[in-house]
Amino acid sequence: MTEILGSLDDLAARVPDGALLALPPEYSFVPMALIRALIRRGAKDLHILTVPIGGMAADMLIGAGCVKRVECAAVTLGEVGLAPRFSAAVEQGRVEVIDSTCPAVHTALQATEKGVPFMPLGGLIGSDIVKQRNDWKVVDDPLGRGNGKIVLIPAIQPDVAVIHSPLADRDGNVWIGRRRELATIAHAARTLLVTVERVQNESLLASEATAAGALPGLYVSALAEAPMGAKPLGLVEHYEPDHDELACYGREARSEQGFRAYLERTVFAGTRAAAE
Amino acid sequence: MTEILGSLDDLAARVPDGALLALPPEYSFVPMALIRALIRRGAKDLHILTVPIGGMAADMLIGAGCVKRVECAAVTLGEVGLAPRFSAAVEQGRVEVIDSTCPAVHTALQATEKGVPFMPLGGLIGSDIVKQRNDWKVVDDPLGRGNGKIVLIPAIQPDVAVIHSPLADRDGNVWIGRRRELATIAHAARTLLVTVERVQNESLLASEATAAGALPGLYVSALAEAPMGAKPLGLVEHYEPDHDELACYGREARSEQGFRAYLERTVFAGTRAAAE
Amino acid sequence: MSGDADYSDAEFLITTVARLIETPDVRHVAVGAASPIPGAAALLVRKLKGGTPRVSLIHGKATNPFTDGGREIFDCAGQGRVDVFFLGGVQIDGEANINLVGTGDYPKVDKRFPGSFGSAYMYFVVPKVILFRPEHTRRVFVPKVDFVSAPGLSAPDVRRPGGPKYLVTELCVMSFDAGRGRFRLESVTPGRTVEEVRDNTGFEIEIPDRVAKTLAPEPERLALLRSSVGREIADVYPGFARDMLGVAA
Amino acid sequence: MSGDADYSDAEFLITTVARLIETPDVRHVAVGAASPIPGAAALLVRKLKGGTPRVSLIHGKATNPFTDGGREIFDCAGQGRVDVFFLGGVQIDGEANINLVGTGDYPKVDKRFPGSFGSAYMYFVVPKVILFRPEHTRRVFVPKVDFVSAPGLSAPDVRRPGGPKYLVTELCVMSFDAGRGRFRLESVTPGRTVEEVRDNTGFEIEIPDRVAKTLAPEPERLALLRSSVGREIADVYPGFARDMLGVAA
Repeated sequence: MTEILGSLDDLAARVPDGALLALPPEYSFVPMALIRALIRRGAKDLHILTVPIGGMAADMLIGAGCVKRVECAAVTLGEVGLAPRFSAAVEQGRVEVIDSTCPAVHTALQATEKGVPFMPLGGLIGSDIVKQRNDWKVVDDPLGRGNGKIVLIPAIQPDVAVIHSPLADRDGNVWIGRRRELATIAHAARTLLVTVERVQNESLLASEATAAGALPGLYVSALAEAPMGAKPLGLVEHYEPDHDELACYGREARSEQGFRAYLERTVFAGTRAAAE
Repeated sequence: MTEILGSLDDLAARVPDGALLALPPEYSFVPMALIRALIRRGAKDLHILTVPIGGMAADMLIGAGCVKRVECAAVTLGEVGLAPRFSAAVEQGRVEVIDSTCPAVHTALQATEKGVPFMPLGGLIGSDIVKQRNDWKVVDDPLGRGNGKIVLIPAIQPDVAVIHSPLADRDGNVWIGRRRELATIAHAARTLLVTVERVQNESLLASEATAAGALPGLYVSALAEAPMGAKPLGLVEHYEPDHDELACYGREARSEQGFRAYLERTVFAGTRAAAE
Repeated sequence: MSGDADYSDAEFLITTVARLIETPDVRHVAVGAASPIPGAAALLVRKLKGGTPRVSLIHGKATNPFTDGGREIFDCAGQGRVDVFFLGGVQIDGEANINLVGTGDYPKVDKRFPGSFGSAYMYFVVPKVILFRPEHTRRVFVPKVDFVSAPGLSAPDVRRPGGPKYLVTELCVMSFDAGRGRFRLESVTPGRTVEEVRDNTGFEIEIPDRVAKTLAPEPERLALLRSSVGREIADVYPGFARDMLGVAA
Repeated sequence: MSGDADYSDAEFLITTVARLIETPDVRHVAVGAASPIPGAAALLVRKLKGGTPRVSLIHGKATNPFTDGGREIFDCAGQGRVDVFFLGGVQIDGEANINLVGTGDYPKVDKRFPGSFGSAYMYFVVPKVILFRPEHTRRVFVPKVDFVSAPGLSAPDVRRPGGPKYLVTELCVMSFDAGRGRFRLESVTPGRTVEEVRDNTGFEIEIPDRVAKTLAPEPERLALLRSSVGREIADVYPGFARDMLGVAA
């Protein structure tokens, strides 16, 4: 059964050091408050999988020294520009990057979702990504029907995945709407931790209208309320991204010193104040 | 762009003789009125793919002589009992059966959805289904990691798929709710024909709540209104299955003669009367 | 089988199946279409245990948790998230092969049944598959099935975390030992005999020297079946609940 | 590039890209994240043609038709349902290889960029990929990219229904011929020269004897960009619409 926890810190405590942690993309229910809690708890040696693109969450975790390795199709702040802590850490060799491409990340999770050791994916061949990935395998058409070469992508099973949603119910069912990559992440991960704007009493499975956008509690290990928990990113139909704050991060995080000041203000002091 | 047609017969005319026709399972938005229109137009030599289980729709098409071959995980009338026209046609060798199993049908459509020539699936090995399928292939772990043998299921691309939904909008977006096998069918099929209880003006994509359960018009070739179009089957939250009518079908269709009388009453005369 | 007992055959089978479900490792029981007795047994266990295990009846409403379409139950099982599932068979043989397709020389069958459904997959991936087939005759329990919808045993190079664990019929409960590749008689329905089981089974089974009687339904459980659990069952199987448990939807 | 022309650089690029999109076989144009000029060009074509082709801006609201999550655009393209897509590159070479990862000796890069996104897939499956990279310098257009995010050419035993068809920069429009494996100069931006193109390109290109000037934006299209199409763009790229087209969200 899904546990409903009292605090973000309780939730953050469920992400062990060294875990393979899956993060949703910037536009999709990103649990920023939980990311800040993870940084506060001093998480270490995380292996991050961005599904498929990382943003501010990945950049902050990397900058805060929580990350050993990142597998990604890209890490970017989007309109704001490059992800500065990611770029710096890669250039200085402080984080290992495993380059991927968007559909390969989806495919690797779909393989785990389906309980198979791999799935094939078209394209890719001739990309240096394939050359660097000795876990991927290029094979001749295994059906022997003249379909040519194809890449087999091994399954990836995240130890933990984290998302922020507008709404859950007391049975642990969580609204994901049309962000169905979150369903695949949930199906594939060993543990799913969820923060939500609010928990309602009525079951999301009580009507077909809400069931259509619900992830069953079956896949939800624990959840906690975190109002405004995606800020400064947006949450569709709930709040817009705080563009000024994002630009401010993009600017300050260009230097190690600026990033430290940003963390101090928004992760440590900021949250301690908010918690009082 | 999705065409909005005036009649079921216009829609039925879009299913060519000989087509590979995908049908949704009994509990999932079955377009019974369109099936009756197909029988009225005298469709011939259809290859039916039941996704993954066929029911009254498949049984009626088979009984009416529209079907040359059926690929299925099962065909059954559920609580009512065996599918009588299916069983009779198979026993008399009048229809070719390609036996499958539920997840293999889903997998074959997912492969087409993903644009790959095959997908692997666990289990299966040792089943006589595999022995009979010379399109499926059992291979040693192609990753070479000691995962053992696995079955590769080739992609299936239906020529046409048909569904009945409660609701569409003028852009051709169609409500499928949590019946996401319909999304996979739609993504995989060359042509998707949809009947709906009603067409509304407001776009289903206008809010996240309805978008979560919507199939984009991108995949919808043509649609037509058909109120009560799933009857005598049910449509979740709209009407219950007509159990008496289903039992009546199960009884009458046990004999060729009874089935003919049932068709005459419900497909030919019945609809001619309703159209007046 | 009930004779003048104060419970019906259905109630007896439900409580028998329930006992096989309720081990501590079981977190999630899934039940396929048209399976009222296994479904009722799972709901009964959930009620007795205060909400654990989860029970998913794929054609239920309140009891159907799936929102990813028809493939979710298979994906879910493939992920190792389904601990118990039920299968039947037109024919079942001594190696626990099941046939759901038809009798005779496939593909020219004499009698065609619906088909294999998801058995060829679920039988491999669910750790505790309970075979449920009330009719205990040599027509069903044959030396060798005419068509293997799903095999009871697999070679070592085939990944198989799951498989058959029990067989429940109107006459008895058997366990299946994959290592030895055969069924073992565990208990016999009150009023029936080991000889009846042997006479009506078309394959060899292991029969211990002393065979227990299958327990009669516990009164507390009977009461639940006829009240709160019965109402949950009626949500999915109204006809069954009315006719077999005397509970209205 | 506009000088004293009555249109902006952005408007010039939008109408240039629009002309490359609008062939009769194009039913569906998809545009990735952070691509306001290609997005605007696609919306302009849709407006001009009365609703065809479909335009999917993956981060748009009204213009984002996808409901199957992040993988849908890739699945959709793999199904052959996307006819036009846009890619850029930190570096692009004469075989149309693109690099979105970084410069230097991978994995020890000197400068790290975001990553390959979906390019390693979309470049293979979308029939008309338009490379869009306004900056036309030898820093971008290099003899050989340092990292191939996605290759411009493939061996015959690799299924590749798609690939690069055009390259649009501030200086020119080039076409790419997969058979000959090289770019061909199609037209030069008004006010710029063939020599400038050659001097700023680090690889050989085919230059015909006579090279046309890229057409200036058609007045009717400019008017649409500044009104109805501009408002659609502002829905997705408010900053861009405000700064480049003078249209408020």
